[in-house]
Amino acid sequence: MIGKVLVANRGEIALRIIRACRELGVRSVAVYSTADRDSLHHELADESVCIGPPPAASSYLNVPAIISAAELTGADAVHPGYGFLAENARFAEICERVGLRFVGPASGTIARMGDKAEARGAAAEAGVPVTPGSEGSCESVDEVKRVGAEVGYPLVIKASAGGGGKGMRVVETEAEIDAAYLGASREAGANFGDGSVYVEKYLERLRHVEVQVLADSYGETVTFPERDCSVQRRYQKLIEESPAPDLPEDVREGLMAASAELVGSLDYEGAGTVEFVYADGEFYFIEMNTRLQVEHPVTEMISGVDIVAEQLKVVSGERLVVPKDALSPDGHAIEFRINAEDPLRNFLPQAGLVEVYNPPGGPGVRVDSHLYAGYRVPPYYDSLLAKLIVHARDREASIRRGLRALDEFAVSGMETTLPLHLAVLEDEEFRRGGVTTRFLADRELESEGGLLRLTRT
Amino acid sequence: MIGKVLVANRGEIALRIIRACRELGVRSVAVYSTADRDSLHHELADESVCIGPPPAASSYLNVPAIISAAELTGADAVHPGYGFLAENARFAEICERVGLRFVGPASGTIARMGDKAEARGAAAEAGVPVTPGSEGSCESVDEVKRVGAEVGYPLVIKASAGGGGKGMRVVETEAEIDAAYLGASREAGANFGDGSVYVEKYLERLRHVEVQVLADSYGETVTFPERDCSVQRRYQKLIEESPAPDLPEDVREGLMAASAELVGSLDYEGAGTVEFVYADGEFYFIEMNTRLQVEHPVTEMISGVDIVAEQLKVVSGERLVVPKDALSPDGHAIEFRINAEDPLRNFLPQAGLVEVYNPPGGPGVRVDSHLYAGYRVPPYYDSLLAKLIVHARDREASIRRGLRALDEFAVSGMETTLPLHLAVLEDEEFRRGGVTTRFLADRELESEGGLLRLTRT
Amino acid sequence: MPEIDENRPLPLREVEQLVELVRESGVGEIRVRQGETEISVKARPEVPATPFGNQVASGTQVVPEGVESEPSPEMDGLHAVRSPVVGTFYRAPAPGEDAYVEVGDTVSAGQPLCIVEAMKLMNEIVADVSGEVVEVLAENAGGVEYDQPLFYLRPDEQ
Amino acid sequence: MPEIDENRPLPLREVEQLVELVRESGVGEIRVRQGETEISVKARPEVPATPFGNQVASGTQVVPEGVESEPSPEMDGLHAVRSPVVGTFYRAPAPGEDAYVEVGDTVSAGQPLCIVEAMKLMNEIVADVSGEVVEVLAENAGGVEYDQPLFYLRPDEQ
Repeated sequence: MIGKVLVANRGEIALRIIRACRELGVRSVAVYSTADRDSLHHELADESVCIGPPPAASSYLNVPAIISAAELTGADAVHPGYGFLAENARFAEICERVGLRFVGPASGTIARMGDKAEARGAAAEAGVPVTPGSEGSCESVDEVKRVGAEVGYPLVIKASAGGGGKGMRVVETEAEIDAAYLGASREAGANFGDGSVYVEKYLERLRHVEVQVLADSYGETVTFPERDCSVQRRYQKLIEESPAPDLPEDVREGLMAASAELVGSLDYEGAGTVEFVYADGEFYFIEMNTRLQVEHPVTEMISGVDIVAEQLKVVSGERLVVPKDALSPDGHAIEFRINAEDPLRNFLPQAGLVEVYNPPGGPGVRVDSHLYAGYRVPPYYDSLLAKLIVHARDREASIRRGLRALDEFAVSGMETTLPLHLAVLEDEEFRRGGVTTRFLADRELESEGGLLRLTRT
Repeated sequence: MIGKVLVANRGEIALRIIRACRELGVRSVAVYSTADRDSLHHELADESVCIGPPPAASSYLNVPAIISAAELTGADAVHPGYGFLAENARFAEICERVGLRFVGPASGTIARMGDKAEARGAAAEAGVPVTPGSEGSCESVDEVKRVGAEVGYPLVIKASAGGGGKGMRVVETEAEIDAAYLGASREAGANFGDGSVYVEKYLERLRHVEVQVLADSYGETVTFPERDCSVQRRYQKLIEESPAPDLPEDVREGLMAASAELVGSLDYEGAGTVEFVYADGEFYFIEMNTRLQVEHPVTEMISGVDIVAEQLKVVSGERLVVPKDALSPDGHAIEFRINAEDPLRNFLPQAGLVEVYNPPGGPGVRVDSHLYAGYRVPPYYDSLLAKLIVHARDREASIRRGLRALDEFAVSGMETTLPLHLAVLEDEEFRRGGVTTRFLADRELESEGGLLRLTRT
Repeated sequence: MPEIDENRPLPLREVEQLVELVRESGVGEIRVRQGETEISVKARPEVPATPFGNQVASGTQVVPEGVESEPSPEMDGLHAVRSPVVGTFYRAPAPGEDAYVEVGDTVSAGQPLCIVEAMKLMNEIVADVSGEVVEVLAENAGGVEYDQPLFYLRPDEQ
Repeated sequence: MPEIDENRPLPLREVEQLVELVRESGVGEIRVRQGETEISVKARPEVPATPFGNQVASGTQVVPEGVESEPSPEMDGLHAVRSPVVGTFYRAPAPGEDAYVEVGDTVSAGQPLCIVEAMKLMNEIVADVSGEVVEVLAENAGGVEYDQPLFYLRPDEQ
């Protein structure tokens, strides 16, 4: 087993990793910006190093500072969490070069799957269905038009280096292509320093489903039951659950098999997630995240597997030992992302003093959070305050447990997405299960007697 | 399903029951004393009624006030939790008489098993091994001497109506019997209003193991894998785990079968626990608790069954539906009772303002507690502040998770048993597993650099 | 000891300024002493009184029959007669009979004011002071909890 | 007892300055007494500043090489030169050479004080004010974190 891990992240995920280290007897090193001096990850790690001023570019994205901190503290490995440097192939490469084990796949794999157009190619090669569209990136407007003629409209133009909806344009007819291509390419260039784009058929009513995978350095790969992350707002996931409600058994098996195929073709190591869209009985690969995801606890709850502990074991060169029964879902789990955002003011990010913090307890409730009463949420980083994960015998019971736990969850000092989640759980279509990614976009939020309520528009 | 449940208790167990009600869509009514105006059970229940001044005799044991509160709020059922009125046969009988469903077995069953001497008889009748000793209670010193001659010394004289070590005397030789009989009988009379006593062979090196049972009104009984509650201080359990470490498989099966036999012979309904001592490969019945126990979450964690929800279903006349795989342990769970007691000052009870309260989170951690920052622990009731339950793949992993979670558990404003639990988890004998009930008595607590440590005396 | 002008007004302006300073600055406490004048201003300890639940409307705290649990405290010299038991409040000894007392009545200590029935037992509640009945706080035939104010009396001047 | 000018206003300016000092410095309390004047300012009892963990000894907060993370604040007019990067602190340009500066030296703004090495890059840290080197706060060849004070300088009078 490795002896000391530097956790190159902050917030709840840094805490998650530190907890896993503690339970494995591995020492942990926190890094923190001056804005995070009072943060729990700094408090709970065995050691900690201040790496820079508040802006992420100077601290949590500051590669030299993080590498120096690892060297100074004698860390053997670096766990990047999610976000920040987690999918930065260059950072992984530097770690490799200086002899630090990077908790994740090889830098080459990160780079390859980080290029969305190339990842599509890898999936297609592995026999995994991809959305009809271009092979690799489109170098010109004409290429886009050729794909349009072939697969039909609407189309979506996406940034190869992209994510989060940036550098993305939907085109309904061929006439719109010129402007959209230019716009997408420019936006991609501005956001990712790489203007190349690719094209896919645009599926309108789709669900986002994904498969958690774990692979060790001996070629063993396990794929877990799928997660459904269709409740999103502007491409940001808000609620994730597993298993996906109302999914035909053959689709579930197809997803797991396709993911195993793809991962097997990559010489992959560590944790990763293969993301798909699912519509009209068909699923298509969209991308692969070569890192731990925010929603990994959902899978932990229904499998009993500690994914972060497994990551640390894999990077230590141990073999994966996942019991067979972990691979069929035990009950149902739902995760709610509690963000510091005001749902009634267009999800305006909130910062400031957390006055009251009392997370829910009792059976089937897990909370991953870096909050405490008296903590100041700094305005510099993302708005995730806490993840509430509930687990029960079936989806119906999980929803009722979710309502109970969300209702108990006491946070004051700022607006949060807690009331939004309560509103989603009261929505009939959500309760039936199997909503599409348009679920929230198709609804309006109304305030009613202090509570929120969703109404179809 | 019943529509409204009055929760005749306070603290974490009241909260536990209210949570179960919420998840089942059952309305809950809290009752509270004037000392509990700021309590969470009062806050989180759907309705609440103040039933009396702080002393338990005038509030939580005040039968007329509780029955009136149930009538005023239109409750269909009363859940007594544990302690207070939970094993008060008269209270159960009054509930029956006024048409309130009592969440528990019939009053006659409570009365029968409440008499420890009679319970021994019931067990023996059902073919369950009981500790060698008197049949029923001993009416005279001579009867005790006769038993002594038969089963050998040491003997223990116990109060028939007893519990918690009151009215209990250990005698090493016949010469000590006269004084011990008188003392035990007097103490029993003073504490329970009933001076009758019975006699058992005194087993010195024993483990406390117990079996959780659930029975419905259709004659269906399920028995769960055993719990080990040997870490005790003065007959008060401090740590409970399931399954019991290092217990031969045939003993486990014997315990479950014996419990099923006994419960089957009683026409039992609801949740209960059959308690045994285990020594030298043999187990003996000691008593049955006809109620929910503090440590029920340990069983919930390894079985996935929500025992309180099942209680409410049973009292509603529903059939038990417990999946077969719930009856073999899934992993290992340990519960730690965090009490407001100062381990370094002879466990002096603490009361007052909770300044900081931040329970641990992350995977495999459950907290059942009524605390919040700013809560005042009143001096009138028992000292249980919180239960921390950890669950992991095996005992070793649970212990490491327990260390991690106990370390994270932040409570300030009073001394608690948190550091004691950390010390127990660091003890080699505990880590090996299978300690006897003398574990704590055989050790001294020492303070070392702010931490506690146990040393064998 | 120097002579002190006991009639000097309290330095309320300065207190106000310090209060402002405590609030704005976020510090916990300021004490200033100058000669015989000493002012101390403490921030309110942050701890929340009862911060919980009720994000969902169902979690409302209901006293039976919607009677208010904590009415405004005794002030203006009024005296509250509180219920010593949980039960049903009756203003009259039996159905159809007159109420024991009406607002405006003068009652003497020991005089019955109402009945609170609990488990078929009729508990007569008596005035514990002499005075005038100013307000009846509970509803006839409604539920009352322990310690709930039932009447406001204005005690006789002694 | 001396005579006291009871009409002297409270020293609100000084209070404000102390409040500022408490807030900026992060200390818990400042008390000043001078003759009949006494001022005390306490920080708000942080709903715990850092209330966590460390029930187990392993949870100690260690800055690399045991260098103090938060030394006492600049006071007595001292100026701290802080590390702009995470790295290894060297007092001399190269092994075996003399330290850039010693305690007691006078340095001028822009003059090199030390090197902090990070990823094989030698970052020369220069004095940002002119003055006297009062204390060297980091250990030679030890690790320093971002913002860690390396030297105290006493700036020249302007």
